[in-house]
Amino acid sequence: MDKHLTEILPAEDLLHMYEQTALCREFEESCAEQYTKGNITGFLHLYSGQEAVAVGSTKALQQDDYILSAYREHAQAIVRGAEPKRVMAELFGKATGLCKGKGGSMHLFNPELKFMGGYAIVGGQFPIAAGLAFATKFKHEGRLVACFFGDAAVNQGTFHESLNWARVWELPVLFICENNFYGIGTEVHRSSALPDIHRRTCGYDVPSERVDGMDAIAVYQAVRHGAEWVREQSRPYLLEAMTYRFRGHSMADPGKYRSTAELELWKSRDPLVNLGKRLVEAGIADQAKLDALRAQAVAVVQEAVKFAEESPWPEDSEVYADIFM
Amino acid sequence: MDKHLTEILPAEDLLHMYEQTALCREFEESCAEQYTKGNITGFLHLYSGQEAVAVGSTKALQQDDYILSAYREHAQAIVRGAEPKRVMAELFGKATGLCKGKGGSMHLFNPELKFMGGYAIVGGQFPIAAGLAFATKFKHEGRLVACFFGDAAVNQGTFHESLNWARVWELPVLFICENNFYGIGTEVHRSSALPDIHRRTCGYDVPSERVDGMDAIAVYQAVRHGAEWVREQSRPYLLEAMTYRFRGHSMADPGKYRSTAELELWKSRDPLVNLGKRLVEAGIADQAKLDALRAQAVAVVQEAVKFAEESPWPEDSEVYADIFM
Amino acid sequence: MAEMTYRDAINLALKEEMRRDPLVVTWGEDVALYEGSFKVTRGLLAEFGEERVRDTPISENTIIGVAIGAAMGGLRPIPELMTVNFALLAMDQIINHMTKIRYMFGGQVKLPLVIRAPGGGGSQLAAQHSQSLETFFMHTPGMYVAVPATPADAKGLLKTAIRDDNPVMFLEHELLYNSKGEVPDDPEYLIPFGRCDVKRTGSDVTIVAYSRMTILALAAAEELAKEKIDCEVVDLRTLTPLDSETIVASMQKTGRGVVVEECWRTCGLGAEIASRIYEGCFDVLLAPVQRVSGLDVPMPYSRKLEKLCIPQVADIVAAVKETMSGKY
Amino acid sequence: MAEMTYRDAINLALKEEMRRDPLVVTWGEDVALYEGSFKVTRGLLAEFGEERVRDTPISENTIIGVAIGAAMGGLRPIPELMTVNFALLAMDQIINHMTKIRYMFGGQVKLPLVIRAPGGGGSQLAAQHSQSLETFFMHTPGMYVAVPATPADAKGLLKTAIRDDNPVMFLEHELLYNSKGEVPDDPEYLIPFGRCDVKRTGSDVTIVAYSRMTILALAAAEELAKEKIDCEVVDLRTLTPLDSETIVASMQKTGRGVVVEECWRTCGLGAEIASRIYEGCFDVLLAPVQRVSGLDVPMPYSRKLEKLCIPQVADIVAAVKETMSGKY
Ligand SMILES: Cc1ncc(C[n+]2csc(CCOP(=O)(O)OP(=O)(O)O)c2C)c(N)n1
Ligand SMILES: Cc1ncc(C[n+]2csc(CCOP(=O)(O)OP(=O)(O)O)c2C)c(N)n1
Ligand SMILES: [Mg+2]
Ligand SMILES: [Mg+2]
Repeated sequence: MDKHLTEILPAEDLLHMYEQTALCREFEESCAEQYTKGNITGFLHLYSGQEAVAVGSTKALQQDDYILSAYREHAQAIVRGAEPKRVMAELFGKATGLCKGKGGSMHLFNPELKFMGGYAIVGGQFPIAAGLAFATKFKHEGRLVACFFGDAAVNQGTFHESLNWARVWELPVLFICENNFYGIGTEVHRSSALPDIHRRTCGYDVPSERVDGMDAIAVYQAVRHGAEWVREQSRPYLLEAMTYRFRGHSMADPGKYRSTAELELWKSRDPLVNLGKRLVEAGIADQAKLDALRAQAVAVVQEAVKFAEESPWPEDSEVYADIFM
Repeated sequence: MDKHLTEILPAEDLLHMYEQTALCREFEESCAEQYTKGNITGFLHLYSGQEAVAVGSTKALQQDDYILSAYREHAQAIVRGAEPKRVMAELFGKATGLCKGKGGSMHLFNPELKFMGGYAIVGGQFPIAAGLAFATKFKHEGRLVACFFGDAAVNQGTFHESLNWARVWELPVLFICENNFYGIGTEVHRSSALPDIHRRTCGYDVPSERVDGMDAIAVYQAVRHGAEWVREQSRPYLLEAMTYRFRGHSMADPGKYRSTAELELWKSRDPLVNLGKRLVEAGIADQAKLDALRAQAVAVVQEAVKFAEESPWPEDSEVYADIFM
Repeated sequence: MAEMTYRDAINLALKEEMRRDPLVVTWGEDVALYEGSFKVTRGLLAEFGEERVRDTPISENTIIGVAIGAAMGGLRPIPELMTVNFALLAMDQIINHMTKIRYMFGGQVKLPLVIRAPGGGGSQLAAQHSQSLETFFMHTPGMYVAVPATPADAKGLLKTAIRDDNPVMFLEHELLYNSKGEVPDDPEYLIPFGRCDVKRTGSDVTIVAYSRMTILALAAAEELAKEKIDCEVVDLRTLTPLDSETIVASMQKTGRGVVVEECWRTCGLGAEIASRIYEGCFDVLLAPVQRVSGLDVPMPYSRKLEKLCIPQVADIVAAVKETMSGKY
Repeated sequence: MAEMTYRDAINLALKEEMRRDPLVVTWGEDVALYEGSFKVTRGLLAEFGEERVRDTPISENTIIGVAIGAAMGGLRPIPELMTVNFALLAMDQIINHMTKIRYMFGGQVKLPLVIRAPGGGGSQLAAQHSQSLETFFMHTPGMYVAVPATPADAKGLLKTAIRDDNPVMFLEHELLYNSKGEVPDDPEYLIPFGRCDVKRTGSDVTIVAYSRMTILALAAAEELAKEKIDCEVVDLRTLTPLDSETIVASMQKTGRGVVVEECWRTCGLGAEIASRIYEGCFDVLLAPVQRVSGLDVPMPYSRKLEKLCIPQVADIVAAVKETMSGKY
């Protein structure tokens, strides 16, 4: 099957996906380091392990489709095109940050790229996504809204209200659940009556599908399919991507509620390693090429850290700016 | 089939159901009159047309099962055993009212009867019902909680949160939806992605069923079945009773959004008339008996109004009583 | 100028702004086909169609959240909460999202949306339907709060709200909908936010009020005039921004103040107004500021008890006399 | 007496009360297996089992609503909100239901439940995770509000809260969890609600504070003592009931007052305290009451900006000096 990879996507796109996966991985691991050094503070939720979801999804969307996510969203923003250095500066709380240092890790925002925010209230992004979908439909822009969220977020009332609303108003929302099996330390079956998240849409006449969230190409295909459906029908659709975070919930969480065996099993499916392997097998890249892409990612991230370090703090006057305008 | 009525319930119970239906009808129609006279103020939501749901359900429950409802709950309280005169006094805002005049039409409460309240926030009663179910399960009391609600309430987040929660915690809640096709002036298909309310539980692994809510005996049977299941499994179950309100949403609503034809169709299924007819057909009562029961209901309601009229207003000092105790 | 009700003035403002700007849209429970449970949106569906005037499910948090998203997407939504009591189901979207989005995203997005919400007590709707929640909104930075007392103010403030690029909480009083007054015909009649309106000038005592309380304050002032007590009535019109200057200037003149608030007394906005007066007029104050407030209890249903919980004209008269009593 | 952290004092109070009364139960997001995101519920699951110590879905409104129902059904639940910010998702159950049920049902049911919620700013958690919402709760009648500043108070107040038959909002400060102090071993150590604690006596200025602000006030008083300014620090301990008497008595003595609040300034509880002081001490006041408050903005992430938004010791020192400046 892998020899047909280029029937799915051109080689350059596949290489770009690898590049993005590497960049996300390096970025997150660097964040962990900067957090330990005290340069990044507050809550820091890293994405390592889940990269295939952001990378595969974003590749399948149009550049002007809206994207919203929760607080584990560095990768979503970067893959969409946010400059790593401005993301890093944001995490440092610097004036050059994506949100001038006011948002931090959980509140990235880049409207030029239609990246409409990281939200730190679990479930908070659902109705906002529906609203964006209404606006874009109202204006006949042909866009859809991709709304990312975690498995545990589906137990918030907003999930249901928004799903119902999007169906009743016929809104182009592609709900993408990143099911990493845990909400902090609570395994999905301990908080959800039906742990199969994609089956929770049956009460709303919203179609849904499950996909391997460790495989960027599978995600790409599923999102393409879902996005097409959403665009054609102007109706919501839900995708559940089965994935895993390699780290704890946030930097404050040692993650003891997961067994080493479980962690190792998932690490054996590392989306970075596996995508690389498939590219090599399909003859699209050799190891040297992969190493070069990886080195390039390291360089970008190092530069981002340097930029963040050297950037100025916000002026005190900024504290009263941006509230009413 | 009707000749087998007494195989379902003894004749005295069937007559009692007729008596209760008549009492509810007379009570509500009298409320309308008292509202017009200015003796009842505030919001007044009448139950005429829906009586079969309260009457059939309550008969099927055990006397110590908990009951909660929304704001259209006079009948639920009375059928459970609340004294009509104290309910009427509550609506008059008198000191002898069920809640000392503090609650009014939307907030009846009678804990001795396990009638745990009328709630005026659409969807507010769902989590409270789950909480009562947890308490009674925790104490091994063998009770269940019957939670009544309207068709439009299912679009509140609380419905989904509570349904999910009740399933995850395995709580004995019998959700009873009174689907009267409208939330104020909005027909159910205009606000619900899936207008079949009972099908909304599929995402929670909660079984459900639909029943004719104009037929007290059908409701009785369905609730018996549901209640047995809930008690045995200690898990939630949902019943959707298809019914109709003969009046507007509240006394302030002329109800113009419904056609005369629709109204007439449903009036031809009047639960009071039809239960009477079936009792006569089954040889359980003759018309004279029905008339006598009806006259008795009229007398009870007249007495209730008199009691309410003659009752004293609350003392001014009551305004600061009952807040902290 | 035409005489019309507060309800019709709001309706007119909505229509004028919807005619002016095709991006203005409105939705809420029963606002379209049913024309609003208080009939404020009468005629909107007929004139603007079902794309722009929309009924919603009973999902208050989502009603607001969808408006936030739509505003981010370039529309100018006016979500209606059927009553302000249901704002408590939407506090997450209102406070955690609406008031923070502009700021936490570094000022990169406009958020032009107006939440309309009727509220207040006095119709025996009991504890869950009679709340005056204005202090919650005034306490929270990141939204404007308008509280019109008259039909003209309702029109002028709502039009300003709709044209503003920041979120606005527009609080209507249920008991004012049938009140009448002269309303300018001018479709450009805009009342700037953050300017009190001195609705009656006087020299003895300053009464600060808002929304329906302003009407009661004016009635109290009339009564007091008969006893030769000359009251100035300052109507706040917007709680955020708050025009402290006008209040302080009036107090500098009179030296005595009464604040009237319908909300609960403890931590009510009356305490804020009083504090600003103390801070701004410490040396000229002749008596402590009197607060006339809603009682600190859930609203009882019985009309006899309810009346005790809501400020009445007589309470304002008594408070003014207290400030004049010279006990200090 | 044993020295322990604020976290451990709360943990101890929970354990003691759960041992004493089998009807005491607790639940919340990750409180059981994970032992709480701030580790306050450590050891509870192991000792009391999964019937009494329960993890929940992320459904805040329902977390509170289930507690209300359970309390009506005879239990004594202690729901935890992972942080107080999420109370905004539960305002419907908290305000529309919890605070009204006893009253609107005519006093026919007890409602013994304690909501525990960590909050406050200072850890660069940004706008949605750094709120100080105490004023919302203090403004709403029908619930008690406890705001302990020390480990001993945390233990004593929590035990009182759990034994009370009324709903209590128990606000813990995230930055205090690791603070240490002596805590009485006595399992009957109960601190009555509605009594301020004068944590430092002084004659020049009264500083009124609560929760973490009390700790800052004490630090400020130390600094000021070096400059021979003798501050009295009154710790509120509970916001509802509010012990105005102790505050007024202190102010009668000093004539000068500073109120320190972490919440937003406008309509913050500082305005209420100040108003009560003005009302109770009008004739003895030597200067306007100073309010040291959180800034009226959503909390910015950047630590440089965040620091400006939260009262600091230096701000309190400056405010005290301002009241002493004799400009009045
Ligand atoms: C309303 C709300 N409740 C609780 C939290 C605390 N919290 C942050 S993340 C989280 C778990 C969410 O899990 P999931 O949705 O599966 O996303 P993941 O972290 O796995 O990506 C919780 C409980 C929050 N931020 N917002
Ligand atoms: C949270 C909330 N939103 C809105 C309302 C206003 N309201 C009262 S009843 C109602 C319709 C409810 O319809 P349904 O649940 O079908 O019950 P029915 O009235 O038909 O019995 C609405 C919107 C309310 N009371 N509470
Ligand atoms: Mg997860
Ligand atoms: Mg209905």
